[in-house]
Amino acid sequence: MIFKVIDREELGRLFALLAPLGRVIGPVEIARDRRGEHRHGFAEVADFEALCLDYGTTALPAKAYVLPYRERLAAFRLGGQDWEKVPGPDQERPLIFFGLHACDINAFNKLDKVLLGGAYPVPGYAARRREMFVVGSDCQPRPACFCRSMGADTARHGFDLFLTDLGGSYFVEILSSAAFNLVRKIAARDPEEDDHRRYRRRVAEKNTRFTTQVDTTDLTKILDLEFQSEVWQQWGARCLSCGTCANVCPTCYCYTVSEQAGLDLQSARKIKTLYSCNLVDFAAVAGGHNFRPTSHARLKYRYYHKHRGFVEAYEEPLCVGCGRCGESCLAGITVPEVIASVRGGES
Amino acid sequence: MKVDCDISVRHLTRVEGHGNIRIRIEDGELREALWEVVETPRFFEAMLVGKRWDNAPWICGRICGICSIGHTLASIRGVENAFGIIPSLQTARLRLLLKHMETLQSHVLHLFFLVAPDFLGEASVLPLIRSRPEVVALAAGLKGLANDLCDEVGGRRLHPTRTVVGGFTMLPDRRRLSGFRARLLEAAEGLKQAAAIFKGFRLPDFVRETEFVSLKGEGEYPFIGGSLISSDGVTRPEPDYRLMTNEYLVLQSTSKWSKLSRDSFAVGALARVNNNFRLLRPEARELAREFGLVPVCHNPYLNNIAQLVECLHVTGDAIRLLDELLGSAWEQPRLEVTPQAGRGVGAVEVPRGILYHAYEFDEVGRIVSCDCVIPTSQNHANIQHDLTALARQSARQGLGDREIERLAEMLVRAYDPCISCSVH
Amino acid sequence: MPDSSSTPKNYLGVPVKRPKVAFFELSSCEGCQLQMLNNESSLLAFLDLVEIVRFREAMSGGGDDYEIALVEGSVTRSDEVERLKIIRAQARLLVALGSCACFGGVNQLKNRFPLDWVKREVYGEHPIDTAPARPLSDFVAVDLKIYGCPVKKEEVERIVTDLVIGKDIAYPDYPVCMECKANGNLCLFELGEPCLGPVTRAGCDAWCPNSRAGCWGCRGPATDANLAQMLAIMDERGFSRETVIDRLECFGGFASQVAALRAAGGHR
Amino acid sequence: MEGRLVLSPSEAGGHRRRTDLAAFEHTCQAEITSIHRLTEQENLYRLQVVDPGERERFTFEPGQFLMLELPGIGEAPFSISSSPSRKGDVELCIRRAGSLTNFLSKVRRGLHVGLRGPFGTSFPMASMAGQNLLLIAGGLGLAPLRSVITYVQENRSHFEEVDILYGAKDPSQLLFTYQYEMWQADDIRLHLTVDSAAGDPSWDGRVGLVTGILAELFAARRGGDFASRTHAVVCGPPVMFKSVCALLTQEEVPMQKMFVSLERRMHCGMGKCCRCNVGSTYTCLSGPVFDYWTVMNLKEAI
Ligand SMILES: Cc1cc2nc3c(=O)[nH]c(=O)nc-3n(C[C@H](O)[C@H](O)[C@H](O)COP(=O)(O)OP(=O)(O)OC[C@H]3O[C@@H](n4cnc5c(N)ncnc54)[C@H](O)[C@@H]3O)c2cc1C
Ligand code: SF4
Ligand code: SF4
Ligand code: SF4
Repeated sequence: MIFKVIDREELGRLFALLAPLGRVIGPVEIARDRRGEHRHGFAEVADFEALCLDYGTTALPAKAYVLPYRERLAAFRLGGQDWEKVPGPDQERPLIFFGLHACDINAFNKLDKVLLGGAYPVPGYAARRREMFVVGSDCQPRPACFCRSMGADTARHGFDLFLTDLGGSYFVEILSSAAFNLVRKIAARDPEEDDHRRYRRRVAEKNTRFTTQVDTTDLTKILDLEFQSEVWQQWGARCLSCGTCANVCPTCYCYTVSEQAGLDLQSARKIKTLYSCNLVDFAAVAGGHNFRPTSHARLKYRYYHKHRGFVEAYEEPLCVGCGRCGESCLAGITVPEVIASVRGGES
Repeated sequence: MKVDCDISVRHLTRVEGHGNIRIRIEDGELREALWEVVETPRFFEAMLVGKRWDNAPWICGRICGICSIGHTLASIRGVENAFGIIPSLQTARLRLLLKHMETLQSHVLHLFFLVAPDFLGEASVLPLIRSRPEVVALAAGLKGLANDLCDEVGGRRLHPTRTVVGGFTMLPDRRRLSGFRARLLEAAEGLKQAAAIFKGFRLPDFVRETEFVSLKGEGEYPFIGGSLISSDGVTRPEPDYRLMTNEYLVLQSTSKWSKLSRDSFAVGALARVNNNFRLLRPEARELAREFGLVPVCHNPYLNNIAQLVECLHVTGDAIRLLDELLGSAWEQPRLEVTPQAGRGVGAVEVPRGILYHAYEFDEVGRIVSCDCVIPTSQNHANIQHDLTALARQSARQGLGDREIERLAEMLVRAYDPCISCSVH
Repeated sequence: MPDSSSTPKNYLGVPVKRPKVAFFELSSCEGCQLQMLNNESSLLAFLDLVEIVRFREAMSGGGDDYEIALVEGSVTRSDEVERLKIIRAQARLLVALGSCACFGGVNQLKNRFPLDWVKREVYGEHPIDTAPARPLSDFVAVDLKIYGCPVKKEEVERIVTDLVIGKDIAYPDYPVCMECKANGNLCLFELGEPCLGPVTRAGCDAWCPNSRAGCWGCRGPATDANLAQMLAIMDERGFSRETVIDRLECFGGFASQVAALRAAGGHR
Repeated sequence: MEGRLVLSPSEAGGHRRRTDLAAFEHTCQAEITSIHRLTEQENLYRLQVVDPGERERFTFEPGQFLMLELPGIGEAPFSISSSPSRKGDVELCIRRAGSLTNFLSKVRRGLHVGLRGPFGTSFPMASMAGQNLLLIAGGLGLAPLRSVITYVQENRSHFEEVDILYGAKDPSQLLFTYQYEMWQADDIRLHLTVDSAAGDPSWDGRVGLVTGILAELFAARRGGDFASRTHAVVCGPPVMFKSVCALLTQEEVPMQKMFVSLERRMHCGMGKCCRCNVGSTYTCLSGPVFDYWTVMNLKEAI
């Protein structure tokens, strides 16, 4: 890896160089919440000044840009018993993420394993993912963050550039040749001993600030053991089955496919919509049988998929510990509390 | 000349709500001319009692499916007046813009979908889709623009979602808003074509002197709030609306009736144009003159023309508002609301005429009583008197059943009655 | 211009009949019907899909040979019951259009009070005929419900298209929150506003939350809605039981839940 | 930068979404050549892949399924019910159950449908060679099993004793009645049973559960190495395969030699939509055919 140091002012120039090359997506302020706190979200930004790099975790993840909530997979032209299928729209302009935190970068890395791997890579996702430029930025943990427990507090790959704020200047990690060429066009210098020290201090300091931990030791086995545990029922009683957790989760990717005939009866569409395993009919089949008819069975499944099945398949959980689901859950169901309760008194 | 005639129209079509016309002429003598309102009442005034203030605009908007925006705005104004809230200039502009687009939408719907078929000898707009596609396309274009802009400002074209006491829950997107400018200019052109089409229609020749009631314009053609005026010279402040409406009950109608200086009065586009002619935009005034519509005009069929004139007015004024809104930076969308005990009245000119919402609140902002006076209910008595005069005139002229029925239906339709609102 | 004679009479080779459709309205604001005319962009295609034989608000005359009756409004008077029964006898498919028809809509708010008081409050001693506002299904069999106050035109079009081609009709089982999040909204509770999104059936595309306005539940409860938790959330965030009841009872979809709440809490 | 952004470390290379989507969403068109009514609820659809090249390349194994799509109506998984040797001429036995299947009951022959697949695991026919076969089906379970049966017919000499045990709700629900004689002609024993024959006085066969037949069958052959030299294929509703497998286990048929086909909701068939997950196993990738040992170890499978 190549390291550089740039002055704060150079960031605007970096932005200006990137902006013409695609759609720049970055954190912006979207509202003041009821506690008066500034809330952020990802949005397309035309102007560097609109960016708000010093931001807490966004309420909604960046995934919608890469894995849209609704997407047309195909359109059909019909003519009697015959028809023609036209695959969905072509790719838009490349995506440039400016200011992604480590958890969100890691979330894409995890999604890659399912959506790019196996016999059937998902084309929309793959195309967007490959034509993408990521500028990462470091962050300060918030109370809900437990990315460290999930091993997602630092990004090792999945970005082109990663910025660490040294106060007045940025420590820059460069991971791609595209990024290297870009940094050459702005004023950057090689880091000195003092920069290294400041960088280490910044990272060490961050690590002391995590207040929420999740004990993942032997979690796959414990989940198996506690499959019948009644704590699931207690959480299930609170669950609204509203799908919010999946929608705010940067790593959830389940979906539903539906078809719709056009009003003219000569066309039709096939639509993919992101779904959530907590929704009532997620596992319902024709004829009325539902494999997970209760909210607790569905909620439990979500944990089994993320913290057991995915770990068995890919050696890591399908969770980056961003805390979004817990913060967004109106019923106050959080991953750390659920896992602690499943572990029982032991944690 | 001996003419017998027995007309009974049950559930008049191409109007909102349920009303019946009955005309009986024997030996050339008018025996009966009756405008009956049989709509079922929904009792909005009762259902709101005990509800908190924020329910009022949300529920009262549901009085009417055509002018839900007008009802919502009148209700909001009633609440704001009770709580002593004065909306910001930005809110006032946005509300007027929204109001204008409802006016355009509703007038176009009435003129093209409900009225035009009469003149083109069709039962509805459906055959026109094939026979006069350009007319239908023109109307759809105008209505589409108005509805789209309502969506942008009010959140929804029917039963708006963003309009609340104190302002708006959310402001329109500036980029999209500016995109409407070109469409509005185009609409102004479209309205000239519409005028050309209407010039080809022969409006029935019928005049009956009456009184016209509307808001009184102060420097601007009035739509939201202000004092009340009649063409017979009565003026009153907004809170004294009851002295203007004098509602009473009659057996032939589930809607209340109104009167002022005479047996009946009229509200609506014609009343507004008659009372505030000077304040119309010049191009709208010009259009009125081209149709021979100059104050005080007493031909009720010309209400259709007054609507056309207003379409042109609101389109031009919407461009002005758009420019003013885009010319200044967004301020916060809504003001804090602190409920207090008291009474408040909101008077708003909706497409069919002046509308009043009045509420009384207790200290925590719960509704103690509520009163809504709907334009169509103020028009019912006038419709009845017009109908009688028209039937008598027709009897004298010896017109046939079909012709009398047609004229009578067109007369009621000219008022663009919104019967379910009037009963609410 | 669509020409109905050239309209395809099949879908994937399965013969399709252009059904005769009639609109009717009982006690209502007629807004749901108007939504159909508010469809400027797709109106013509819609008119080509079905044959409208009765639409009093938009056309004179009209046949009685309709197959599909779209009935808007709630029942609030005995003559409406009679009309409804006649419609039921004729229609192959009776569709309740909008919240008034499905649940009683805002009209049922008057059912909170004794009928005599209601009449007196509005009409004084003047005689007036009215009954408690009720949904269509209290009087006749309803084949299909289209929820919403107002109905969502896209949904009506989808349902009518599916009816025409003979496809089963499906609604979302999940709550409004699902669509709200898909639209990228920040939750209204975060902004300090109440919202019934977590218990209300989706399908409106989170119309109100998209405007930063909380949901009032016009589409009725989602499948297996967790109302107990909804109440806990409202309590926890400081919204009074009155606020919650105001919203839950506004359109009548949560009538049984509200009745239980009132019984438990002594609210009027 | 030369205008193109490439996320390291993935290699540069043209990756246009549309062309790839065409592959992902590749639907091969097949024509419904005939529709045969089996019962009130089920039809047998004979489909022929339209493109001759594709038809030839189309291969599958018994137990695998297809995603069948009708534009604007829906897409759903169906087991292939015909012989693998017939390649792109496939038969699907489809029950009316919902949106797509109801519509399918109204279509006419000549219609083009979309097919994706074949997907999923299959019954390991080759490794069953030289053994006895117990083919046990309940209700619609006979549909996937029929593919196995045709395979056995075509390769009869590869297997020892073959028994089909088939149960239906009542006589009118029995599928593929017209083929029973041919199966028996190929030295396959057929044991039929129905839950109830109340509505059909002419029924002179068995009434009762398939487990009853199974128990008798084992009782007759007890003592030898029958159980250990037997493979079982069980297709049917969960309650049925659960009790059947329990009985087979009791009779000491090894769990790895019992195969079941699981049915779950599916929207992609490619391990992406997660709708078919059992615990955290994708039924569409690791299934639908599982050996019973695996099923026993799947949380929430039965
Ligand atoms: C591996 C496998 C093999 C199958 N083989 C057969 C067969 O040979 N014959 C047969 O009649 N049926 C079979 N089924 C069941 C068949 O898929 C469902 O009956 C069918 O999906 C119902 O679709 P629908 O649109 O008619 O019903 P709806 O209830 O309207 O379903 C809507 C959508 O839900 C999904 N869905 C609903 N039920 C099921 C289900 N049981 N399994 C998977 N997805 C479902 C589909 O995506 C479907 O398009 C099989 C299912 C699986 C998983
Ligand atoms: S499960 Fe929750 S904490 Fe984990 S990645 Fe998803 S949203 Fe974040
Ligand atoms: S705003 Fe309402 S609908 Fe949206 S997430 Fe929050 S509670 Fe759910
Ligand atoms: S958000 Fe709620 S109140 Fe608004 S339209 Fe949807 S269901 Fe109705």
